[in-house]
Amino acid sequence: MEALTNFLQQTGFSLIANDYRVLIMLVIACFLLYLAIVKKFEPLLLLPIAFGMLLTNLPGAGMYHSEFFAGGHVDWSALKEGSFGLIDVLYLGVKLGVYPCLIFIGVGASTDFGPLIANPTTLLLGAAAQVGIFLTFLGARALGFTGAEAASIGIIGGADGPTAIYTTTRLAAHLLGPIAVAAYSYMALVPVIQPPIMKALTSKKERQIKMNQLRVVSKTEKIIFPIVVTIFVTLLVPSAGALIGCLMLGNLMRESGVVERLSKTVQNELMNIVVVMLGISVGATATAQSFLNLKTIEIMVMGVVAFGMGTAGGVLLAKFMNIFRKQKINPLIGSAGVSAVPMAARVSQKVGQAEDPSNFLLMHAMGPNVAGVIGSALAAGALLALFS
Amino acid sequence: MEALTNFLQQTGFSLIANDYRVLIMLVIACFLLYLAIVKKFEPLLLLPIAFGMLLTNLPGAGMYHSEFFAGGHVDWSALKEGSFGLIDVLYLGVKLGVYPCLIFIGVGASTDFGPLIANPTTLLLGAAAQVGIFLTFLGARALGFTGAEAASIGIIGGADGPTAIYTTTRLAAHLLGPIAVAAYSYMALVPVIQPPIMKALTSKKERQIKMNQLRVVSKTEKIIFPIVVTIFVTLLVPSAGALIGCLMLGNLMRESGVVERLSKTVQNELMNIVVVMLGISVGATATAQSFLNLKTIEIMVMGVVAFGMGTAGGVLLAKFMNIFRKQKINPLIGSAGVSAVPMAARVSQKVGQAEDPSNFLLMHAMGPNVAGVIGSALAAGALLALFS
Amino acid sequence: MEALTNFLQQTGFSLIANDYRVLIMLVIACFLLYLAIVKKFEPLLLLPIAFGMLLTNLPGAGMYHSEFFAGGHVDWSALKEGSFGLIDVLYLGVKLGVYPCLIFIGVGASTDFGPLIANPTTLLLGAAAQVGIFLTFLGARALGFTGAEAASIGIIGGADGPTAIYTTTRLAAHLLGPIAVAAYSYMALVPVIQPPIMKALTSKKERQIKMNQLRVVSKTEKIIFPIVVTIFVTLLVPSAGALIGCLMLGNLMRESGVVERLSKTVQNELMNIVVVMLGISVGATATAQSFLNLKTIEIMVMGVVAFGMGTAGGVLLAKFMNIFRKQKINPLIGSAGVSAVPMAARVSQKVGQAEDPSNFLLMHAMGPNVAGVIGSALAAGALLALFS
Amino acid sequence: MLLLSAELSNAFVVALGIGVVFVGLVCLILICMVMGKICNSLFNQKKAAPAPAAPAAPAPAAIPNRQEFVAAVAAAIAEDMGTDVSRIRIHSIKKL
Amino acid sequence: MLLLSAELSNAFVVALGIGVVFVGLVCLILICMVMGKICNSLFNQKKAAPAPAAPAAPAPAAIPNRQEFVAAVAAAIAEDMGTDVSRIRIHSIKKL
Amino acid sequence: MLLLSAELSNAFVVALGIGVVFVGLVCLILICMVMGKICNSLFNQKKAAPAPAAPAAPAPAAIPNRQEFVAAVAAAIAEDMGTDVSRIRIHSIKKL
Ligand code: NA
Ligand code: NA
Ligand code: NA
Repeated sequence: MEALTNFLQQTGFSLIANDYRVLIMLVIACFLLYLAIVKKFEPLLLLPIAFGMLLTNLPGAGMYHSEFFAGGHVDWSALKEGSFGLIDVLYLGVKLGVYPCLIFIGVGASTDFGPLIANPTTLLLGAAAQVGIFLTFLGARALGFTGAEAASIGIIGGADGPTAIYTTTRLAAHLLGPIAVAAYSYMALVPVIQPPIMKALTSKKERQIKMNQLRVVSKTEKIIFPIVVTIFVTLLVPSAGALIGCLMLGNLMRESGVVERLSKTVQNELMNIVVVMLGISVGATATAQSFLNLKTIEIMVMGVVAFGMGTAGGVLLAKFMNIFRKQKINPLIGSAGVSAVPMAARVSQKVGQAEDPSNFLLMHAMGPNVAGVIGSALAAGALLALFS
Repeated sequence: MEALTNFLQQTGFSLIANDYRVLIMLVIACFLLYLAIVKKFEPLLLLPIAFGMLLTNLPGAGMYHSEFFAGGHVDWSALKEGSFGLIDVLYLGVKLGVYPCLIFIGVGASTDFGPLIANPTTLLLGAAAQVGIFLTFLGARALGFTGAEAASIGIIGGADGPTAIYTTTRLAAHLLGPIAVAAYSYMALVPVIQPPIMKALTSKKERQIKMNQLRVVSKTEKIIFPIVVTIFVTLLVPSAGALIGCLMLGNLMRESGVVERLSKTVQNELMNIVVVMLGISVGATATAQSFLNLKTIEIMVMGVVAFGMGTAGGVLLAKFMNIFRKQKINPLIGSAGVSAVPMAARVSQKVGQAEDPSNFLLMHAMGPNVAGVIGSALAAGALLALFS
Repeated sequence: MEALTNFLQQTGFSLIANDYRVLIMLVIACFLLYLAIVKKFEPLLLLPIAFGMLLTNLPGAGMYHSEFFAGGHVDWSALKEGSFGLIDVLYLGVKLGVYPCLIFIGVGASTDFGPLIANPTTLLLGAAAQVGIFLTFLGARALGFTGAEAASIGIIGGADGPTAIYTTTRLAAHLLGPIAVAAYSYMALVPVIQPPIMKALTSKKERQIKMNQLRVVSKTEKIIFPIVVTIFVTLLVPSAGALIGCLMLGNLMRESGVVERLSKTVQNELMNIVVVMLGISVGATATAQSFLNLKTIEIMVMGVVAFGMGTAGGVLLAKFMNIFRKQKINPLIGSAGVSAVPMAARVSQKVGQAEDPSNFLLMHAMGPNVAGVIGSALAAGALLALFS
Repeated sequence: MLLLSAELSNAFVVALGIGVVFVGLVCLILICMVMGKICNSLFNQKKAAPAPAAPAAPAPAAIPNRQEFVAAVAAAIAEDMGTDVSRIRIHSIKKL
Repeated sequence: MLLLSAELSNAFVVALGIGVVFVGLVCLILICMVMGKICNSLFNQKKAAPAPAAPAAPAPAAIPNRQEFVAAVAAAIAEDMGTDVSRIRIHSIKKL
Repeated sequence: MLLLSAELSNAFVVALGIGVVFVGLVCLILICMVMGKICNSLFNQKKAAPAPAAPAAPAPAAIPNRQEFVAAVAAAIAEDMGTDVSRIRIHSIKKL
């Protein structure tokens, strides 16, 4: 009879009594699944993240133990004693920074830097859109977060999932859950968040500016670009090296044209496998204890502020640049500088076409859009150098 | 000259003299290769398992060291000293329980729970077919196996390879070789083992029962099902959480329709990669010392008994249910409850059609068939909770 | 202000001042990228290798730490302290010998041993072409390399990348960078290195020898071959077991015809993923300190000598065999025995057709070509047994 | 988590194990039935609403000869049953 | 590598961060421009040489209606914008 | 397993190494020949038996112009030899 009692005490139903908060987390996980499946919010990542959150909050399953990774280190002795769960093992790839880098190889292999090379001044827009990161950093500091935490929260404004996860893992791993959820949710909400800001900051006439056709970029330039960027950026900010290096390795695979089978695999199978493992384990960090507190709400609020300020930064710099340029830039492409590739560029296109259906901004917006990825990595590198 | 002697003493030919039993193991490995290739016994797993058995029994190659994993723990210090072999590394994925779970993601992504949702009472048949697990447990106990060993042997009757491997790794890793071989061999032998039992327990009239067309299951139900099952089963039996969670994550990827690229990769490339690694390393545990003893023969016998009793359990419960039902169930679909997806369901179909060629039981048998997977995972979870 | 100074001192630009030699390494890495992309020198591996070399020589990025792997062991405590970089993690797969073996599974799955089985005497040519390995070993010893180093340098003459990397990792990991670069560069240069040697050692009449059509090899023979070779070779040279076992497992997947999905995945996605990880991490071992010294130049010279002597060995044995044979062998197929599949066999074909456009040697050259892979693995096994 | 290691009786293990499996699956039956009821009632409400031609409405009537179709497919599958022992699974049958 | 841990002022972090991003990307602008100049001049030299029909020479004139073509493609892509939120990326448009 | 570390002579290493390679491959030659003999005799026995139209019997006569066909394929492959340095392997040629 005692054995039966013991067994019943092991069930999750009886464990819920110890910490009813997991029920709230289950509801949140189901809500995120709803967003991923029905609202199609970045489902490729949000679905595994939400499922990981579900699994980690089913008490007793013991698939993830945050205590093994506390204090920024991995408690290998726990692995030794055999008390690890499935997600503990998968999480090692996050903790060691491997998954975000592998994803970036795939992202690089599917990115065309041609529009950026053709019109390099759009790189400035990709820079301006990163101000959201630093303004949010200030806000988070004001709310009482530590420097490392504030840096991780700010990076949500980079609108780049792998960069946010890579940075947060190294600086403030205990916030990984809410930051990843914020990053991917807001990336999905770009078409909702950006247009009002874009319209508020631009005149109808500005939104109707037509831009010149981009020049054709030679294959040689496309091949040299990733190599040069890797060398220069890594020398400038060594801590951004892993992210930028992987992004540019993927891009070199793409543009070189000699390793098509590698390029195809890193974009597809490798990326899919890593996305599943990354998603589950990032989601699993969102335990009731780490997620259900005021900080999470603050992070969600700061995150949307970061996105908004990044959008404004890009648009405003474009307007400022127009003061000095003869060839005017349509400021709507500035908002694409936040990254969120290619969603933000599509938003630029859509808002522009709402004013003038004959205006095609997509290709022009792709320049700041991919510049934003490089810009976020630079910002992440700077913050990592300062706080890790 | 001494050096040459030393070299010759290192060759496998001279090492065989120390333990001639490896020759028997090589013959067994070749026989399993024959079953896999010529008889097409679950070749996807049996071929790598047999090859791993071959490699591990070539003396001197040192690809797998069972002593590094003795006592249920991983001897990480051996890895440190650089004396590890290839399969030692691959085996970590088994030891840490990662491979069976990853395979279950793929299995979930290729499983349609529609027939089960349409006719949920067939879940009972999936439950009844698990009695084989527990009766075999009793038998193994009677033969002198420990509780944990007996539980691992019983789980062969679950007719589900990843579940058997996951459970055995945690409860009785020293029996992994024979149990995996038994599980996959008997799954391949389902068309031989089941029909005589099915015919013996049913009358001709029962075998001719035609069942109503299944109702159409909406996409919403198919999406909610994996989420609800994950939550409920993991709360009821937390130790089944990893298996059920992965199975249902895969199924959610499939049914949600929003992450088709993930669903495709977990069913194909990820599964294939894991199957190769799992197969080799599970096979490698079948060293002469662990395989060539009476226990192995006992396990092989208990395994087939487990399959048979599971088959009988499913059929008999179907007959029992018919006493109370107006809409009669064809008891032939009960045998499909052992799992062995989709083989067992096809056997139901074939035996049914032998009596009445116009009777199509396949879709009806798919219900208990996939229910059997859930049932085995529940049984495995209960045994893990009791014995680990 | 002090903080700014600190930050600037962290940049790679200021770190270059500490060790300007990294600049030379960057130039070398870019040159290898040029060879891979423009000259198409084995780009599948040389591109990742060169990029890894680029990344490892960008000071401050800290993606790879050779000190963690010094003395033949893995410094797991460094991993514990969280100071590891991305490539440190990827490099574990090289250090543990996993990547070369996984690649060999894929190579086996894409190799047809039919021509070899049809004309088994060509195995002798594959043996003769390995003399380059041992003569180069002697030369390296004369230059002052240790036995283990000389063995690793000799294995370049095996003309087989994974074998060279596997052997060097175990015997002389500090030479991995130059040896891998030499191996893959010379494999790409086979059409340049071999023809002059082949022409110098053969008469016009010998080059015009036409060979009989190969007999048809039954499926049964093709299935038995990998099993028998695994058993025999691993018993003879247990330390070659991992390489030969994986090669033959892949080949068995191919020829058995029952696991087509595994065969496809190991040839494609698994191989591509491993190639990227292997390439980056092998390239990363080429740090300025380990690469920029006289040894590297010596290795490059010894490497081409090894290729040349292997070529000569194969051709000369073919000529020698012709003394005793009625059915003459075209000695041009002897050079294919160095491995470098299928490049070397194509060279045989091309040189033969230059003399007589109606002479088709390709299929005949495939025999010694694939025999060379087995031969190199045997030689590597012997050297590993003697020096590890 | 070993419960009462030494004295765990075999009968207890069997009873608990079979109990867990049956309780679990019976609860799943109830869950499926409730889920089906709810989904159907929502579905029917929608059908009553003016969205009769929704693409998400594969009403039974839409595939009148489904039974025959399934039978034909099943026969075709059963045909090759003896030869194909690999773990290929049967997916749901979708109208094209 | 924590610089001056306690006293790292927020203003410094922001200034340094924005500074690094802008300096980095401005330098990339210069690099792109220089690279473009060099590649173009090499390209034009080649064009002056007698290789006018090289396949690697997609001169602007070769695709006269490129703007319209891009516009059409872009419109098509924009069309489905509301529905497809997955991370599919836009590749360069290549003439077939 | 280092044998006699210090004194392992170079000549011994070379002799042993070449010896192992040749012994190993010569044994494989014998194995292949024996295997071929056995398979052929089994095959011919079967052929004598009344299964002349078995699908597993690709008799040489079935592809009379195989030499020419292989030659043509080989020529085609050799043609592109200069350009394609990637590790694509040649598979066996199968009749379609
Ligand atoms: Na960004
Ligand atoms: Na089962
Ligand atoms: Na070779």
